[in-house]
Amino acid sequence: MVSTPRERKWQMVVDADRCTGCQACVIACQAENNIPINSESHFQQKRAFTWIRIERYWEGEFPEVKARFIPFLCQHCDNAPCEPVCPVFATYHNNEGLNVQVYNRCVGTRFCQNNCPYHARYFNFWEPVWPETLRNALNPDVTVRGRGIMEKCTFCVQRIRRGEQDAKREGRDVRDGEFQPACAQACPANVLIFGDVRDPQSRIHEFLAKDRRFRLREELGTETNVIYLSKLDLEAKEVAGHA
Amino acid sequence: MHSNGHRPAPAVAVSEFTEDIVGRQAITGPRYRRAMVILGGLFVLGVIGFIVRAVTDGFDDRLPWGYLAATAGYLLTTACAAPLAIIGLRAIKAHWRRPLARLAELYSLGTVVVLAIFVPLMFLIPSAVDRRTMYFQSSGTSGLPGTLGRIPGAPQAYDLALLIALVVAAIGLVWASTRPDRVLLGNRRGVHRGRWWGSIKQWRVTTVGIGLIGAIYFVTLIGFNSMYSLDFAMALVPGWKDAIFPAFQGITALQGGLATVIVSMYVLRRFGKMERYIHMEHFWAASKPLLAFCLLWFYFGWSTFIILWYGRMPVEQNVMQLLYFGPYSVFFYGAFLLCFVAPFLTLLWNSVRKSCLGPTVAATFILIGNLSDKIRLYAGSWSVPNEVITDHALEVVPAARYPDAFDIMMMAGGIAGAIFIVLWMARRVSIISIWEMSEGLRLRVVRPFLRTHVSVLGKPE
Amino acid sequence: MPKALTGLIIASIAGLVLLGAVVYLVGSAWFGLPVGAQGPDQPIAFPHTVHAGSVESGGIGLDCTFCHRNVDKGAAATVPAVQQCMFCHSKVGGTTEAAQLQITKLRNYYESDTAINWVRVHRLPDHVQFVHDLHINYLMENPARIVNSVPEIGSDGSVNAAQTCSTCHGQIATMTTVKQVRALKMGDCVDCHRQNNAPTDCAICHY
Amino acid sequence: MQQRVALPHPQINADLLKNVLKAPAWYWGIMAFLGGVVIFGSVLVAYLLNKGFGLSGAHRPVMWGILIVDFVFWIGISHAGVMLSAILRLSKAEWRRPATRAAEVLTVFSLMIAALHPVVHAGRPWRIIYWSFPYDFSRGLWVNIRSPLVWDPSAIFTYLTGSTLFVIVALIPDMAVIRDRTTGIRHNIYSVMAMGWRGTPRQWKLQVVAGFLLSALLLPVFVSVHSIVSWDFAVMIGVEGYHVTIFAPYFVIGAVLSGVSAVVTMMILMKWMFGWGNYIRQEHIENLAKLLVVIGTGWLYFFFVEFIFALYSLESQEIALRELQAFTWPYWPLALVFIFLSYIIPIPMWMFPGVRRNIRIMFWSSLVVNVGMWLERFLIIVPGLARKQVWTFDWSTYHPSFIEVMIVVTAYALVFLLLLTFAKLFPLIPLFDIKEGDILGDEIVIGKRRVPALRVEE
Repeated sequence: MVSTPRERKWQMVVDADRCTGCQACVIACQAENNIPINSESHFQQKRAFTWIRIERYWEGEFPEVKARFIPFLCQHCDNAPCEPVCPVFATYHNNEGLNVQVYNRCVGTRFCQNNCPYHARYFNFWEPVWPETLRNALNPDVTVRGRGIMEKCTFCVQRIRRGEQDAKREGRDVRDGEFQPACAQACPANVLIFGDVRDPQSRIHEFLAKDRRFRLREELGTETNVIYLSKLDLEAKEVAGHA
Repeated sequence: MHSNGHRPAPAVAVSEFTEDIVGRQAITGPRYRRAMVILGGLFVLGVIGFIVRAVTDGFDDRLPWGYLAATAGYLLTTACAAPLAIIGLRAIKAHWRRPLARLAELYSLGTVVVLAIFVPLMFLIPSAVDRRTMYFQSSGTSGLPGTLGRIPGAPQAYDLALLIALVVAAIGLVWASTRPDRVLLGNRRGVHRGRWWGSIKQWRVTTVGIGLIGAIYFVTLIGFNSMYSLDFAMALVPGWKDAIFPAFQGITALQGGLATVIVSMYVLRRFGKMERYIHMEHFWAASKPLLAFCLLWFYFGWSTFIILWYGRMPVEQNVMQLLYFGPYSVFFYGAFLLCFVAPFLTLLWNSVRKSCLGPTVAATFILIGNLSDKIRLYAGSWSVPNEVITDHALEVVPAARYPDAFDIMMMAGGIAGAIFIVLWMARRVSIISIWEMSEGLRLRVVRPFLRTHVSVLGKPE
Repeated sequence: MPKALTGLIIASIAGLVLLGAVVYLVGSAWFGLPVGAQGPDQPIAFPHTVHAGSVESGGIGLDCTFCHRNVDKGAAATVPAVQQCMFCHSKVGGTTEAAQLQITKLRNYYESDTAINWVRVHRLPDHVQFVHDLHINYLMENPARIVNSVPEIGSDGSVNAAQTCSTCHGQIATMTTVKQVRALKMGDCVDCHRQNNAPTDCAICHY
Repeated sequence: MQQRVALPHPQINADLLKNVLKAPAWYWGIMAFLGGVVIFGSVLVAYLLNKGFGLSGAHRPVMWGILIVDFVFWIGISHAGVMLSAILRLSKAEWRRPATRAAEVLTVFSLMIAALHPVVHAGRPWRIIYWSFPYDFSRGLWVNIRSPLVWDPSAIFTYLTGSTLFVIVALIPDMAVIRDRTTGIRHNIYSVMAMGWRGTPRQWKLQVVAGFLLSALLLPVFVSVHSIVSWDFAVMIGVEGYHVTIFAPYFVIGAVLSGVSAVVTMMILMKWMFGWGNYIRQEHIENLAKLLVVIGTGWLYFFFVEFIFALYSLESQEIALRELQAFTWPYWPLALVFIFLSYIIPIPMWMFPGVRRNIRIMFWSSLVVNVGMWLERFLIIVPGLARKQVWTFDWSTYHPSFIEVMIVVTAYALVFLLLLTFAKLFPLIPLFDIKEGDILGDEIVIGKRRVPALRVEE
């Protein structure tokens, strides 16, 4: 019999205080996850894909104004509004705390995107195309999504799976820090910390214990698995005014 | 058509009917006296209960007064709403309304009792500043532009104004629709009053006037129910954002009003000896819309429930705890059972609908269920402490407060007061509308058709 | 009435025929195998019977893992490179004329330094992630789950990787042309996962 | 008041079957035109399916465009049939007779067309079979019954089945009339459809009972359909202004308003096109107008409550959304047009008997109600999605693309085409109902006046 793996619950801490807005995470995510190339026309059509995006907002009134950055990705809500509305179970919650999007089941009603309070989901309006030279640069571990379906941040589930498989081959448990999503790996400022909160030894606990922690739109009761740490900046009132 | 060849009820002559009713009007039976004494006694008890409550608890805290607020809500959706049924039926010119019209209209005077209850309640709800309200009276925390300003006196003053308009409309309605009968009865007693002698023009003015005042009463009552449900229930519970609630109160008004008519109709037939004019057909006809209103009660309630439940937002979950499954769950289950399940399951059967007792039993269920519903909503929302009502969400669900003896006295007194007024008025004017019945009797003839006889109803206009 | 009845009967028969056609089409699409009864023609007619078939049946009894080297080490089974074929076929030239012809083709590939464009027989859709080695490891630990093992599992109960392949791929060693024997549709995978108490979370295979 | 003319039954047959037995030339002209539009629209749909939904105007965050608006609109129109036929049949309103068939047929066709919209609107329509007809046997994965989009097809198909039965039951006696007046293959087809109708008392009784039962059963279904459509929106917590408890009854009464208005428009068109002045009389239009005044005012109450009660909580989000809907370009002109066309202009107008009895004015005023109600759906759906919310950082308005507009136009053409096709095959006014009305009509004398009267069962 297969030994049931230890229950895991993946969470990510986003330390907004450290973010410089360099966009390395965005590029890493694009490369890792076979995200179609966002041409200028995609942006103009407002149909660009950015599973993780850096949002800039202003704080304060001119001239005392400050530019702020905050990385934004699927919040992997435990109580996700997108999940119950999908008619075909294309999106659901699995027991690792991941909000999973099953591409092959999706029919493209876009109900989930409408009901996402964070607008973290993206719809393939067009068939994705890559230049001939980039064909072999696609990640074989990640499905290339066709047109007509939703997609979103997966917490790089392919890396999680690969880590689990490696652990299984070696007959051990997954080690903390063994793998991390592409964005977290690419981040030069260590803004993004990823880990398993069921593992009492994992590094993420150190950040989760901080009193700067907050969740986006907590009043909706979505129980997100992405936890933000607010700005340390003494002048800052809160991490983000409602932009 | 009648396949069994049974003949429709023979036509009653107009003069015969008039003599019968006028004759009854002259006598005051012992049963009537006994009823008046009991109702009057209950009303006095209610007043005593009110005084005791006021002396012991005062008007500082809202909690002890929840059941009085529920009583007002109950009267608004039963007694005061009874005329709605007749106003609607009159608008669609349904013939079967005729024997019930007066009875239902007299109930509109129940608004006087509501007014009496409303005045003390007015001082118990918080003043408009810094609370959630429709009157744009915020202190700027809401981000509302200051130009909208602060409207003085809201909401109490507006609610009171609307209620007074409602009372005026009720008196106007009763006055206009009893006028031909008052003249007739006066003539019989030899008292000639007023300048109404029944010319074609006067009749037209009277009927159009009744229709118009009726429409005003309808709109005002629904409007006041909406306002009352907002200002005296919804606005008191932080996080309770439920746009359908005023309309739900409106639906319970239609349902409770019709149920009041049906129960009163049964009492009138059984104890008022009106078997000749109130038949099974009337119960049968009234039971169909009653069944529809039961379904609508469920539909409106469900529309609220599914949205609050589906959203899974903590704010709404606490409100649901308060209103549905928390401390007042007994009253919710009671209302659900008696406003929907029981009457629906009984009225579903044609044999039940096609009887005098069946619809009456269902209507009784509804009248009890409605009270339970109002207790859930009003006592529930009045148990939220004053300090939290400006909060964004209801953090702590308050414990239930069950009625004590004085609450029960006040509730019984209020209800008895409304019935007392109707019975008292019934002696002043006839309890059956003489002119409306005569009109109906004139418009109906029995004629042979094929191999049987059918009744033929005139449809003027 | 009879006229109307005739019309009704004709209409019902036509309807039934139409319904039958639809049921047949949908049914065959649903229950049929994705490939035909015969496997596809390959650029080189590679006989698994000769290479993997047992010695008694006239083969040389190679283990599956002899050529598909990665199958118990990683996700993909991998088709051997031409060079690997040449380990033997630089010397072995074939006994029959037909075999010699095929081996000549192979040598041509080697000499012209081109890869053989094998036609893939077992293809899972792009959105399915399948890992060979973990499945093989599981079957080696649980020999009772192996189906139709060739070569048969010895009496000592020890199993090597090659003995597990037949569970999904059938008895390749007896096939001259390889064909797919198991539907390998999602229902097939899910059934097996359920029977073996393996996770059935969508995100195990789909991501 | 136009007096009813008692017509001999052969003339009723001849009048009402005119188009069925021999259609005039203009009929084929209109059919050809509508057919052309539908073919053009179908080509566009095929193109859309081929190229992908990128051809629409939808984008982040407005993911649902005018196809969904039109879906809600047609579902709304489809409420006319049961509202009129069932309620008026149950309440035995005499003036329902010429209106019922047209209303029921309008229900069936608009429902069919409505159901197509979300399919075209989905990203992968060919996969939708998963959703409305789950067939998953081996994977153990079924549709998500928590999703309102699963409730939708079940409600719509129940309603479609029920209302189709409703039409068929009412058609049977008329089929027999056509059967007896046609020859050859048409005779055979109508014979089958008449199901052996001979007009025996038992058959009549069964037909009436079936009509009543279907009316009573369809009423809850009819309420559920639009409620569920409204829950497609109201269950969302991610969109300000959608998560409103009143949506279900508000949508239903709005649907009834637009549906009954559409029936008025359609009846007047029928009267003009087929010359049915003897059947569709002033009194019918007038009664419908009175009904519309009540429905419209009820709708206004719900509209008011929905709009105002969103504000009462004094949350800046809600207030900003209302401001966007009512006062911000490009929505404010639409909002203004909407409230004027759907209530302020027509409803007070209809309170005057002179207007109610003027067929021409009634035609145009009932038409504008539906223009207004279409905009109402637009104003509910699009601004809610377009509005910027906290922490989403994207907002944008929405412009429908040419293809979307054309698909909406095609939907209208398709409904008309289906209605006209129906008018060629079956009478749009029920023959038997008109005759029944004639038989039940009577007169009584009160004093010096003769009053029209009705024989009733009592």
